[in-house]
Amino acid sequence: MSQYGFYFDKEKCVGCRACEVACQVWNDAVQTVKWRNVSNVIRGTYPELTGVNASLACMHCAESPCKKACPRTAISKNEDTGRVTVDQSRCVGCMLCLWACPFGAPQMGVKGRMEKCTFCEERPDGKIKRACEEICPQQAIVSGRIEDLILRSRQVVAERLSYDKQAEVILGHEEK
Amino acid sequence: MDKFTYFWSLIIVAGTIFLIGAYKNVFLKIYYIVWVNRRVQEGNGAIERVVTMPEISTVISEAMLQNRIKNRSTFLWSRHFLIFSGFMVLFFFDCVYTVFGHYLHHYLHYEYFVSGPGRACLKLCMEFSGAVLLLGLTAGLIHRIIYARQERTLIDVKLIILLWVVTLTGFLTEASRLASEPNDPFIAYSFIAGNLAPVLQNMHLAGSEAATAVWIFHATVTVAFFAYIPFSKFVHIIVAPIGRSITQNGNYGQMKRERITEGLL
Amino acid sequence: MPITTKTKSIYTAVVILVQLYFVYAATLFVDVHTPAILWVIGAAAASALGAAYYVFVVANKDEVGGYNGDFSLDERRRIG
Amino acid sequence: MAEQMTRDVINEIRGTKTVPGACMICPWHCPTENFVRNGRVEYVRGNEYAANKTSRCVKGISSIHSSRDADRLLYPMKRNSQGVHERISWDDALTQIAERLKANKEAYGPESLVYLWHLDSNEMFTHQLFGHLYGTPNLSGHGAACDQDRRLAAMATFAHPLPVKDYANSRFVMLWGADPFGPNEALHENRELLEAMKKGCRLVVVDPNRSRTAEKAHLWLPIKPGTDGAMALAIAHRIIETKSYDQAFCDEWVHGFDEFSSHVLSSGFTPEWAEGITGISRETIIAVADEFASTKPALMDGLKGLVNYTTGLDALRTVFALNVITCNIDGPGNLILKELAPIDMPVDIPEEAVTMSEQLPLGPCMGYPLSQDLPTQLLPKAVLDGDPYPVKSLFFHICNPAQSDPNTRLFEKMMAAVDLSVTIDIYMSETALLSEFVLPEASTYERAEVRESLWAGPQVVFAQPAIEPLGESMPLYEIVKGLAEKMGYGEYFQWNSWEDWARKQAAFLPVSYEELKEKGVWEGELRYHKYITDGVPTPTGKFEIYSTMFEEMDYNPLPVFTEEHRVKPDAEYPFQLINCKMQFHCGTHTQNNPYLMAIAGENWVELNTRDALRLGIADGDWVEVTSPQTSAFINARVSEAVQPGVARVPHGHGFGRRFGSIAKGKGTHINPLFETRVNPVSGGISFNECKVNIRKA
Repeated sequence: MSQYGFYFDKEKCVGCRACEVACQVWNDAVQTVKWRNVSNVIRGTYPELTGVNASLACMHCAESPCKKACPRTAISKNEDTGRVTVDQSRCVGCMLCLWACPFGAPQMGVKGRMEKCTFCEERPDGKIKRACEEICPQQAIVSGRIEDLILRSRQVVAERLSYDKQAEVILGHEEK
Repeated sequence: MDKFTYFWSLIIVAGTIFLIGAYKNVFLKIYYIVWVNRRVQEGNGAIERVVTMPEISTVISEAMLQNRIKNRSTFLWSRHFLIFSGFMVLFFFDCVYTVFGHYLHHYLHYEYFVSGPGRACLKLCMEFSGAVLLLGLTAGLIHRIIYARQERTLIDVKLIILLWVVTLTGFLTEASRLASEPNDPFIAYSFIAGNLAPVLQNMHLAGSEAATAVWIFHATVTVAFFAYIPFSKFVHIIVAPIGRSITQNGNYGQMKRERITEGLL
Repeated sequence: MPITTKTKSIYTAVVILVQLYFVYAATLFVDVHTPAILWVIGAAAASALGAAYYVFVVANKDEVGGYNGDFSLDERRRIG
Repeated sequence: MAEQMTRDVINEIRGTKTVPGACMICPWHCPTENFVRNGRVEYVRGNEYAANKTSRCVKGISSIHSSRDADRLLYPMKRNSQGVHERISWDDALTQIAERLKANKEAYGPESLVYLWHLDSNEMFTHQLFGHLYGTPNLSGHGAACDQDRRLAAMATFAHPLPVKDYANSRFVMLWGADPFGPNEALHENRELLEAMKKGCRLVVVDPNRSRTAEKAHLWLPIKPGTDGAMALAIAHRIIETKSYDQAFCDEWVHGFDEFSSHVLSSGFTPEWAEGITGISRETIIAVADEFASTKPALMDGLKGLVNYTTGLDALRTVFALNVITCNIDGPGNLILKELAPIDMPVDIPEEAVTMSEQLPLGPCMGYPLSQDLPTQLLPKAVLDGDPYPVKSLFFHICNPAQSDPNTRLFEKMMAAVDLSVTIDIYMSETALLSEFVLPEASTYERAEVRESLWAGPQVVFAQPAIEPLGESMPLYEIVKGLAEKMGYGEYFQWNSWEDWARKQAAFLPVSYEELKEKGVWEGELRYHKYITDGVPTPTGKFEIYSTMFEEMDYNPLPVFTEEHRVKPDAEYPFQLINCKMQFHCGTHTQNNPYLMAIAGENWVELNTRDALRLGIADGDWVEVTSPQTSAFINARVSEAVQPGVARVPHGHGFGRRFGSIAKGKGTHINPLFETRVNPVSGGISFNECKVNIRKA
C-alpha cells in the first residue's frame, strides 16, 4: 500500500501546455477534453506584475472527495497505488465529483461520462515517468510516492538555503 | 385486505425506501460536497459558488437533446431519447392524472378529468408516451442482451427489465380493465390497450378478478421501480440536473483551478 | 462528523410527514372504520421506524467520518 | 545487464517499436522518438539519449497529428489555365519542372533560380542539386524574417553565425528581446536556465512586454520598444568608465577595443542619456551593468525583440561586444561558438561537374552586401523589375512567404508574374495556392535525415522514417533524386534506400553507424575556449568589436544608436504594433492541428488595460487595426502584460488561413499591415516598425 502523487514546481513551469497535450496523446483522449490543465494567472498593474502558472490534474487524494461524492460509487481508489479512477460503465455523468473536487480535476467527456487522470494506468509505477512528466520541457512535474516527493521538496528548499539570503522566498513543504 | 389497502401500504413502504435511498445517495452526497467546499474555502482553497442557472443553450443541448450521448452512438442516443422522452411525458401525465383524476375531485367538483374530455386527452397522451417508452426500452433490452460482452452494460440490465415490465404491465392493466368494462366511453382513445382488450377477451382472461390481479401486479412493480430509483443508475434523473447546473458544464472546475493558481502567487 | 443530529432529525421528520400525508390520502380509498386501515397505519409506523433506524444507525457508515480537517492544506502542499 | 531504457518499457506496454526521429515543427529540430505500431505513430516524445531528454514542447508533441492529418497534400498538383490545381503524376510534374529549369538556365543563367526554405530538412540534397550542379547562388533560408541581424552581428564579432548558450554553468543571464520560454526554443537550454536559476543564477530580461521569460526573471526591464541599443551602449559606457572590463583578455583577443571605448565614451552614451530614451532609470542601468561586469560567468543574448527593429543590428553588435569585453565568450556559462559535427555530404559530386554562377547572390546585388540570407521581402520587387538580374524560377520548400512576409499583395503579384513557381510542402499553404506546381513532401515521420542539431556541442540527429509516406508524398531526397534524373544529373544521385546516403553522411562520426541508428542521436564533447587552440576566424584573428567587415563595406564599424529608420507612433497612429510569437503555434505548420487549435484557435491583439479603457474596448471585442498600409479586423484582449502604447499581435503568419478543415477561416492575417521596412545593413525584415490606430469595430 503506497500513495503516488504529483510534485509540481511552479518556479519551473512556463505554461507551455505540453503536459496537457502529452496526456491527450498518450491516453488517446478526445482533443477537447483535458485531464491535465494549465492555468495562468497574472495580477497587478503594468509594470508591477506577478504571475504564476500551474499545471493541475487529479491529485489522487488520500481521501478522495470525488469518491465520496459519487452517487453511483463509480469512482474507486486503488489500494496499492492510490490512484483514483472512474468506472465508465457505472458513471451517469452527474458531475457531482467535479462539484466536490477541490482541484476541478474530473472532466466531462464528450460521451457524457466523467473522465479524469488515471495516473497513466498502463505505465508501471516507479519504473517510468508519467506522460506529462516525461514530456514537460522544464521537468516541472515529478511523479512518485508521496514520501519521496516530500523528501524531494525538502531537498529543494535545502539547496535553496545554501545560496539564497532572502528567507521569505523559500517555498515548499513547511513542517507541521 | 382489499387492493387499495395493499396499494397504500405498499406506497408508504416504497416511498420510505425511496426517501432512504435519496438520503443515502443524494442528500448525504450533496451535504458532504457543500461541506467539503466550505472546508476548502476556509483553507484558502476554491471559492464556494453561488448557484446560478445554466444557460438555455446548454440545457437544450445537454438535457433535452443529450448531444454527448449522440457522440457515443446514434442508436444509443435514439434509444435513450425514446426512453427519456417517453418516461418524462408519461410521468408528467401520470402525475396530472393522479392529482386531477384520482385525488382533487374528492374535494373539488369537476367532471373534466374524471369522466370528461380531459380524461380522454390524458389517456391518449399516456398511451402514446407509454408506447414510445416501451419501444425505447425494448430496443435497449435487445441491444444489451446481444452486445452485453462488448459494452459491459449488463450492470443495469435489471433496471431496464424492471421498467420494461412496468410499462408492459401498464398496457396489460389498462387492457384487462377495458376487457372487463367494454363500455368505457374513451376506449377509442386507448389505441393500444383498446386493441389489446378484445385479444384478452378471446383468451378468456377478461373479468374483474383477472383485472384486479394484473392491477396489483402492475402497482407492485411500479412502486418497486420508484423505490429502486435512488439506488440505481436512474439516480441521474435527480442528481444530474443539480450537478450539471452547479458545475456549469465544467466551468466550475476551471474557476477552481484558477483560484488555486492564484493561491500560488 | 459533518452531519449533525439536527439535520438527521429534520430529514427523518420530513420522511414521517410524507408518510402521514400518505396515510391521510389513503383514507379517501380505505374506510377508516374497517380494520384495513390498520394495515396502512402499521406500514407507516414500520416505515417511520425503519427510516429513523436507517438515518441514525445504518447510514453512519455512509457518512464521511474521518475527514481530515487540514484537507486543503495537505492537498495543496502536493502541488508545491 | 544494462539498465532497461524507458523506451523499451513503453514498447512493452503499447506493443510498439521505437524509431528515432527529428522534430520539424520549429528550426531547433529536437531529437525525438516515435513509437510506431502497425504503420501508425502511437506516441512521440524526446530522445532520451539527447540533451533535451524525453521532453517535447507543446508543438512537438502535437505534431503527431501531422502523421495522421487527412488535410495533408497527397498528390503532385499543377495549376491549370483556370487557376485551379489539378492532380498530375510525379513523372509529368518532374519532367515539366526539369524542362523549364533547363530552358531558364540556358536563357537567363543559373542565378535565375531562387530556392527558399524554412525548415531546412535534408537541405543538403537541394544544395548539391541546385547549388553545385545547376549553379544558382540563390539558395536561402528564412533568416530575413528571423535572426538576420543576430547572424550578421555574430558573424561580424565572432565570425560564427549562430552562437548558442551554455546556461547550465552561468551565474548571470541577460536576455534582450528574447523569449526562450514563450515559444519554447531549445528545450535543453530552457531547462538548464531554470535549473541554473534554482542554483542562484540571476536572470535579467529586457522586453517591453511581460513575456514568459520576463515572468520568470529576477529583474524585468520594461523598455520602450526599439530602444534596446541605447541601453546596451549605456551599459558599455558604464563598464568602460568604471574599467570593469577584462583588460588582459581585451589586449590579447579583442580587435578595436580602444576605438570602441573611445567611441562609447566620447559619443555621450551615458546612462543619463539612455534613461531619457529607454524609460529605464539611470540607477537600474548602472546596477545591471555593474552586476553583469562583476558576475562571472555571465551571458548576454538577444533575438527577435531586437531584430524586429531597424535599430536591432547595432543593438546586437553592442550586446555581443559586451560579452567580449568582459571575457564572457565561449567559456562555461557563456555564449558558445558551437562546433559542428563532421557530417559528410550525402552524395559525391566531382569537381569538374560543379557549376558556379558568375553572378553574386541577390542580396549583395540588391545593395545588401552583408546580408546573410536573401531579404525575401525584396524578392517581389526584384522579380517584377528583373533587377539586378532576371529571376524566372522560384522554389519554396516548407516556407510560406505569402503569409509570413510583409506586403502580401506584392508577393501575390510576383507569383502571378514569375515563369516557374514550385512549392514543396506537406500542406496546401497560401504560397502553394499561388504556385504553379505543388509537390507533396513526406512529413518528418516519414523520412530520413542526418543533421546537425542545436545543442552547444557537436550533435547529430539521425531521423529515420517511422511510417510510409501518406498518399503519393515523397521525402525531399526522393524528390531531388527524381528531379536530378530528369535534369540529367541522375548519375550523382544513385542510391537504393536512404540508408546508403545516410551511411555516407555518418562515415566520419566517431560512432558506429549501427549505434547511431539505434540511438538516433550522437553528442560529441562540449569543448570550451576553442578560440585558444583554433583561433578566431575573423580577418584579424581576434574578436572584432570594431568590425573590419563593416569597415570594408563602408558601414560604420562601431555600433551606434540612431532612430532615423524607425517608425514611431504619432497622433494619427498612436500604437506601436509588436509582433510576438504565440506559445502554442509555430509558423504555418501547426494551424491545422486540433490539439493546438483547441488551446489557441485564433490570434488577437493585446492591449494594455488603460489603453483599452480609454478606447472603450473590452476583452474579446472585435476591433479594427489600421496602419498606413491597410486595416484588419481582429479580436482584442485586454491585459496588463503589455506596455501602454503598444499593441501586441501574436505572429500573424498562418492565422487567417484558407486551407485545412480545422485551420480554415480562423484568426486574422496581420502581415498586410506591415510596410516593407528593411534594416539598411543586414536586409532583415523589421516587422515591428509599424504604427497603427485601433478602434472598436
